[in-house]
Amino acid sequence: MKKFGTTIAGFGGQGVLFVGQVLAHAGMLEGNYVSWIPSYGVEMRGGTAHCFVTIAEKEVSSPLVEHPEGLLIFNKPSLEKFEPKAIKDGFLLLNSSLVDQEPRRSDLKIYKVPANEMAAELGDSRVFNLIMLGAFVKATGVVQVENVKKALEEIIPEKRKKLLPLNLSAVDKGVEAI
Amino acid sequence: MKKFGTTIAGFGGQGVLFVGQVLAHAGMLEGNYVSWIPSYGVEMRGGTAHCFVTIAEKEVSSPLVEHPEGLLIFNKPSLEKFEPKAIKDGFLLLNSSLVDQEPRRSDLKIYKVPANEMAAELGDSRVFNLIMLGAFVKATGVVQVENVKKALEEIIPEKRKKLLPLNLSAVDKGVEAI
Amino acid sequence: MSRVLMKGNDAIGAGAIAANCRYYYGYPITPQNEIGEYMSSEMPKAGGVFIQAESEVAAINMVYGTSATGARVMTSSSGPGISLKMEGISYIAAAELPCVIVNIMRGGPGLGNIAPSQSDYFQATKGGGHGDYRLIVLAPSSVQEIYDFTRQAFYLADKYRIPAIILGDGFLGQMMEVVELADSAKDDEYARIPEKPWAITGCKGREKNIVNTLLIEPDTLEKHNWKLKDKYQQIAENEKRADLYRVDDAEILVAAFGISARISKEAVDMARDEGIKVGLIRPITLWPFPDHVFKNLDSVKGILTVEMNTGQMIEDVRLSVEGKIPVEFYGRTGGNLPDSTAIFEEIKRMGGM
Amino acid sequence: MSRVLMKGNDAIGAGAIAANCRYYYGYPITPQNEIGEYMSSEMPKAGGVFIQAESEVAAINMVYGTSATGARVMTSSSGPGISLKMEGISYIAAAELPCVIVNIMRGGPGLGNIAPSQSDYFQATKGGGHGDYRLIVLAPSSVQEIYDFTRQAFYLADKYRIPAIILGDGFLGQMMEVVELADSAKDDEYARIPEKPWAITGCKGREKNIVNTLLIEPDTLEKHNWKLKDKYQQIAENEKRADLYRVDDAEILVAAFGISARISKEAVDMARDEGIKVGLIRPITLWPFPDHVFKNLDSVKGILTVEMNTGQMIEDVRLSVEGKIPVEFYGRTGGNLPDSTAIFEEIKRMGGM
Amino acid sequence: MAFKGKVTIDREKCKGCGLCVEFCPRGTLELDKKINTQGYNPAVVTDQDNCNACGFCFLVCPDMVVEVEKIKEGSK
Amino acid sequence: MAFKGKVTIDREKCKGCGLCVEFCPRGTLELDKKINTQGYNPAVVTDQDNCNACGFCFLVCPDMVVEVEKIKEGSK
Amino acid sequence: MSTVLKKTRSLEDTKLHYCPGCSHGIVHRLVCEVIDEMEMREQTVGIAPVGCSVFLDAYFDFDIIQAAHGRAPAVATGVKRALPENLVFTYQGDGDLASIGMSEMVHAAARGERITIIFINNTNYGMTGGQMAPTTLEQQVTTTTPAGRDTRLAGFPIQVPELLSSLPGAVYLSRVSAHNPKNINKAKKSIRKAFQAQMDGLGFSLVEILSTCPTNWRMNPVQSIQWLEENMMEIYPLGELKSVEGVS
Amino acid sequence: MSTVLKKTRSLEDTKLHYCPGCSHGIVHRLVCEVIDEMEMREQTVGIAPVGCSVFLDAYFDFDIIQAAHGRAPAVATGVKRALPENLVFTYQGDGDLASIGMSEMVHAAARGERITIIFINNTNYGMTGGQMAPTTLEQQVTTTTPAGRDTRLAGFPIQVPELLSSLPGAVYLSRVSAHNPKNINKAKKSIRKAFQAQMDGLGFSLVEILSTCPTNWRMNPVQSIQWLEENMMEIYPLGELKSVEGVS
Ligand SMILES: Cc1ncc(C[n+]2csc(CCOP(=O)(O)OP(=O)(O)O)c2C)c(N)n1
Ligand SMILES: Cc1ncc(C[n+]2csc(CCOP(=O)(O)OP(=O)(O)O)c2C)c(N)n1
Ligand code: SF4
Ligand code: SF4
Ligand code: SF4
Ligand code: SF4
Ligand code: SF4
Ligand code: SF4
Ligand SMILES: [Mg+2]
Ligand SMILES: [Mg+2]
Repeated sequence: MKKFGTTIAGFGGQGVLFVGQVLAHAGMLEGNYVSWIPSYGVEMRGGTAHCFVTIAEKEVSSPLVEHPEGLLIFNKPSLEKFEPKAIKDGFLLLNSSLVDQEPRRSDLKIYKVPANEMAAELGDSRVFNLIMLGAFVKATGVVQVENVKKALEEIIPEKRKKLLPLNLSAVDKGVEAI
Repeated sequence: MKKFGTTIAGFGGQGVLFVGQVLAHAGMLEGNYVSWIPSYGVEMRGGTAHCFVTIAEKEVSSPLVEHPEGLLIFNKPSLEKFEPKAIKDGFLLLNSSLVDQEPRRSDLKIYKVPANEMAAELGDSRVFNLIMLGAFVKATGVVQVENVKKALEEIIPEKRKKLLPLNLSAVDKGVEAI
Repeated sequence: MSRVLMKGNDAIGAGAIAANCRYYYGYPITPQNEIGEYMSSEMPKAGGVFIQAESEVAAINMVYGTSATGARVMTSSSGPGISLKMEGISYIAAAELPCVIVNIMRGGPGLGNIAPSQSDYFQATKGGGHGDYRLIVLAPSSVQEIYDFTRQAFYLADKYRIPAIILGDGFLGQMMEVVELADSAKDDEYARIPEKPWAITGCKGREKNIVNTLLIEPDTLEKHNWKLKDKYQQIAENEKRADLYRVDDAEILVAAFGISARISKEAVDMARDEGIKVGLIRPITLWPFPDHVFKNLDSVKGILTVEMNTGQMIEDVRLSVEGKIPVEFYGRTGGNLPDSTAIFEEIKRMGGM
Repeated sequence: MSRVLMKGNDAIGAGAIAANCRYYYGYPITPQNEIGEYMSSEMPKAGGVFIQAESEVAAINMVYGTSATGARVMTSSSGPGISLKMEGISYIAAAELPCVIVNIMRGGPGLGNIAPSQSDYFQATKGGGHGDYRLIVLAPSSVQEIYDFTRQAFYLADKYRIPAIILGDGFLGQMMEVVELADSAKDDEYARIPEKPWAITGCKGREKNIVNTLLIEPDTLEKHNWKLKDKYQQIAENEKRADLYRVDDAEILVAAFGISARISKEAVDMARDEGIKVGLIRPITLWPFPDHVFKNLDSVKGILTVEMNTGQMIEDVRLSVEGKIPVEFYGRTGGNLPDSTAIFEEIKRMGGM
Repeated sequence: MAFKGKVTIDREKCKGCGLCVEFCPRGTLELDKKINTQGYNPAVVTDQDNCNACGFCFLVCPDMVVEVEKIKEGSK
Repeated sequence: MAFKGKVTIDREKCKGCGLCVEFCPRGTLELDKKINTQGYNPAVVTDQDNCNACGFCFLVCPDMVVEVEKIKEGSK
Repeated sequence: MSTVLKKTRSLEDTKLHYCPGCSHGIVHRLVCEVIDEMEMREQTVGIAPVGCSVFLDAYFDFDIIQAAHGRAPAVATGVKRALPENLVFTYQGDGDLASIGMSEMVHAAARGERITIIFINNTNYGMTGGQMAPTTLEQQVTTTTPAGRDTRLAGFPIQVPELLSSLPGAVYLSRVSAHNPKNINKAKKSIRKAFQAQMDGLGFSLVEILSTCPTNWRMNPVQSIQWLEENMMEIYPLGELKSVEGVS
Repeated sequence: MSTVLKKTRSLEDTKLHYCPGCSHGIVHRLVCEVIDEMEMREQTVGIAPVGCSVFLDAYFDFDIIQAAHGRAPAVATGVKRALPENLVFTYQGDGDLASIGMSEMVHAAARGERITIIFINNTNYGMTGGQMAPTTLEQQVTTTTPAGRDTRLAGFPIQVPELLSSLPGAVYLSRVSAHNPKNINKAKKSIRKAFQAQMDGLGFSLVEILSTCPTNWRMNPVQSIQWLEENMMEIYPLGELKSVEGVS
């Protein structure tokens, strides 16, 4: 893998930016160049949010991911917005709990994960985003699952450390779903 | 006369700027290029004031008069400051009522007018400055005396027009003193 | 036409009123206080509005408001006050609102002093505020030009919907010279205010109008930026102005603007008297810079730029000649004026004499 | 050394604290809000002071006050806020006070938008404020450089008693990358604060100190102006920096700074892959501009300047090559980034391919 | 004299803030379980007949997506 | 217990504003007819013995050119 | 017969960009209703601030000027002097008005400028992500007072109408709230009074409206309402702080 | 034994540039006397404004920073935060403080910044030639109100301590006058209190001093004193408008 660009998109409040950060952190742990950039500013307000993560062997030129290798889609509007941008034969992982629509492109490698329901099974609906991440990493192989977990350990602040086990099992649950 | 630069200097409040304006106005009436520029700003505060007037056949380059053809000196500090700057053989007119000191230069054409005393004779000590101007114009011939008077008529605002006769006789008195 | 002896600062006021400017907002600062003082007494007589604003920031934003209504409006200041207006000027340029801004330059940086200077050239011509924008910058060199250029500035500002700057200096503001006033100004081309269908007047009988500089979508803002750039290009094509003096056979050129150009002219005459083939280029529009007059100067061996700063316009001169002619610099700063004799000496040196 | 994933804006804060900056005054504005937020939580921990000033004008004047006491101090903002600081910056430059000012550029002019831009190049390099002054302008192109240059900026500011600007853009501020932190920063050369005998601390045991920018006598101010000019000359001699990439045999050069340079680098690689001899010059100090790297480029047939504005640094490139090499321009504005493919196409066109 | 109300809520524009639900004195409104295309759980009228046309829902709605038709009922 | 005063005025630095003259309760000061080198008519002490060392001239002098020496006289 | 409560004429029929439960929308409606009731739509000029309400031009169907951050009162002055017969108002947040725009506000009031300021106090900088505002309460956590506002370092909340009350040019100064039906109705009356004072040529008027910012308060809209009532009202008491003779 | 009333230590022995009869000189002396009596000369930092008193550094023998017009309170804030043990004061005219510097003043007070403002109210812009100031009286003629200040167009005089009084951060606000011996003595006491409040860490303090500007008032110094008494005192009543517990 020379360079892998991921677009992660969903509603504000779904943890899109956080998931991207975990992914980028995992990339860093593997000694790669990484960049992460959010959609920032007014558009965050209430509406949708997305971020771009690039993991590469060389320094990343633009942090913008115009033609993502991988799409991690949390809701319907994001599917509409970003599906056309993926590279040919790219990866598309959908949260099928919120996206009832079928992707239009036939070239993409498509994965569907009913993340909200799965999170409910874990007893905390908020971790659906890490389930998505686990599945995405498994499907694409962009980073090692182990490093995603390590990233979580490093990122989650001390005072919220007790949530770590739950987060780790969410990642595992995602991995298993693929 | 191709170009005649005059420096007029005295204490703030002595009407130095006004006298310069009358002189410049007279120059304009004779169809010449004229420029007038005051010392401006903080230095005015209480201390001394001076202005430069240039009357010339061509457009004046710098309004600054670095080497005046004529000096019109209202007080002692101004004599000290400006005497050295006059051109060789230039004109120097002194208010001898306030300047008890002798000029140092021997090349200058020097005129002394006890303007304050003469003004007192006219019954208004404030017009000593126009006495000085009358004498200066007579001595140098830089403009016609008639045009100085015409300038005064044009400059003095309507509501102070009743002072005009006094001003005109001050000019005459100065002319006579030469 | 009537000929009067007038201070530069007063001539700005007179020129503005002659151009049917009826709104003036300013904050005192030496050496341009007479502008506000003139306006405080003359605007009411002309049925206009004078406000001594609480600050330069407030003044420029009042200008923004009035200009948005379609009326002609002016503000004036010097160095520190002009710096404070930078955000506002950027907004006015972005919103394509016409107005006239006067900078009677004084010594800087910082509080500096109140003596004349030309050290705000970059600020005026390259854009002291943020973002890509340009202002029309006119540099008068006499009180007559102050009066005339002020009137023209309103005309150009309206024509292109752009702020125009009168870039003078403390001496031009403070000195008196003879001015021919345009008595019939009310009807001339400079006094005529064009239709402004975009103006904010209350939406009676029409769709609402909006004055706005927030273009949140990059594509929209980019389009606006290129549109502005096109407009600037058009102004550059139409409005460059320079005054040429004895340049025809010149081997040496002096480039100077404003009061420096007057003094340089004297030096040129001194040198010509000694047989040196020297001429003067006096840019009148500092933006758009009259680069065309610096082209095809085959006989010219050197250019001396004379400025009251440590070297600013010289960059535009160098950009204009594109390395074809060596460009040298003679500058005075801090309120000191260039000295015609010193310029003459420089010319002699460059002429190899 | 520790490697962390960090936002550009946070890296500025971290760099400042590592350089022993203990005073930060700022006013929120996107896309640099994280700087103030970082400082509000980290400064107290470091025993420093964070004030959310009431405005950018107040912030820069607080900087003036603290810098006068000899302490290291920083402010940050973007476009409109930087414009508001212009008067204060001119004062700080005039008083020769060291400080660091960060501009995370956004789209302009006016309110523009919050997307990344490079359109405040002129403002930063030519002096957006009044009077003759210069600022050291550093243009990072990665989060690592943001961190490093911030530390260096404090060092340079103190060394020359001059304000230094970090000129970034919204993307550099918002993006996360891996940064190697200088853990031992406290003792390194950037962290060491030199003696400042001129500092205002109360005159205990010494003559009074004065910080003042009013030099009322033209001769005094002129002397000060030339003294500043000399200092700027000295900085130009010592501190010019540029990054050269594949220029050795290049026939075409791309000139770009900051984030544009990263993207240009990709285009250069694309072109090299096709056998085009192209290289990249990335000015790191925008002032002093590294004109020296544009000299003696005998094999170079053309330079393409790539900027996120409508053409600003290109003037400095043109001034550097003095007409010897044609200089072309490719720009994107309004928050849009240059596209590496488009740059590649331009390179191909210039290479006659 | 009492009124009856007919309340219409623009489901797609509603942001599910819940203020109308909170202030409805008659418990006529609630937030839907299903999200709209914006991702919000919009307010829905559960018991139209119960509405007294007080207009509180209209007054407090920050998004102006509520309309209340006030229908004179005649005194009961 | 009364005081006598010795008042010194720096003639050359005095600006002749007249405030000391105005506020002197004993009429001890007046403005000179002759101007100083600055062009002002400076204040002069006309009747030193009459001064009671009240210090008003010192207090009101904006140019700090007045010094007052306060000399204890013993009770008369 | 039936009446319908619905969008008034001056409001554009478009989706608002505000967060769920944000008070801005409510105040937008009140302003437009008053303007329409006064039949002033075609003579009105609104000045938009920089802040979450920067997009006023998209929501109001009358002439709008978007001003630089904090400068709306100066822009309004420039407009009013040129259009003395028009209704000119600014709509400003607490950051825009009371922080960066302090000077323009105080001086517009001191001049007795015949303009009206609609002032949204939501105790923080909504648009830029929830930083401290001059109106942030003591101990309130914001993104730039992460440990709560420490008045010793970050100062005390500013009460705007109280601040302006000594200025003779300010003829009508009130504080209302947009957090429940009763207060919303009162707020509307107050806005009407302020506009009327302007059109009667009496002087400067300002209405402060206590508002919620659920997003940056990190509460849901209903909790926000409660927080406003329990915390803001004590520091920002409602009422007409100043209403000179002639205001009606 | 004899005592001598003469220049205090902190005053430089140099000629002042002020016009004859100008109050600035008197206030300079008072400030320095208080500093010397408090034995604070070596810990004092004065901030000079832009205005006739811009040259403070020439007259005061302690550390001085000359600030941009109106920004002295912000500069003082930057100094005080870095040097919390020092006595930090600004010396500002009515144009500097109440016009262009309004925002910095109000916010320094709102923050309870531990600084002191010595405020010279002479109802006009002395340095620039007598333009209207925010404190210019109704109908007063200045170079920018040639027909007298018309409050309808140019606004009303601003009473600074009154304006600031609602701010909890402001702990001592007074108005004194420098026009006769009795008031000069009172002024000195007030300056001392203000400095003491600062050093006691109580908060922000300000002393307004009614002053004359004979030159721009176009009166002689003695007439100026009368004019101040007859015209200014009514609009600017003397006294301690605010003095919180602990101020002594
Ligand atoms: C000169 C300038 N400084 C800062 C900003 C950034 N900015 C935009 S909105 C805002 C604060 C908005 O807060 P407020 O006025 O309270 O409005 P709200 O969003 O809370 O309604 C700031 C600081 C700007 N646009 N311009
Ligand atoms: C930004 C800026 N604006 C304007 C000025 C010009 N200026 C200098 S002093 C002054 C007013 C001084 O008046 P005041 O503060 O009342 O002091 P005074 O001279 O009356 O003591 C002004 C407007 C300036 N130096 N800087
Ligand atoms: S009108 Fe009143 S009763 Fe009817 S739904 Fe709305 S709030 Fe409830
Ligand atoms: S108040 Fe409006 S936006 Fe909120 S839930 Fe009710 S209808 Fe929806
Ligand atoms: S000390 Fe008192 S009595 Fe003596 S001269 Fe001075 S004012 Fe007069
Ligand atoms: S008060 Fe001072 S300056 Fe004025 S006349 Fe008396 S001694 Fe002279
Ligand atoms: S951030 Fe706050 S003020 Fe802004 S729209 Fe959201 S809730 Fe409203
Ligand atoms: S102009 Fe006025 S304030 Fe300034 S020194 Fe003269 S009298 Fe004093
Ligand atoms: Mg707010
Ligand atoms: Mg004053």
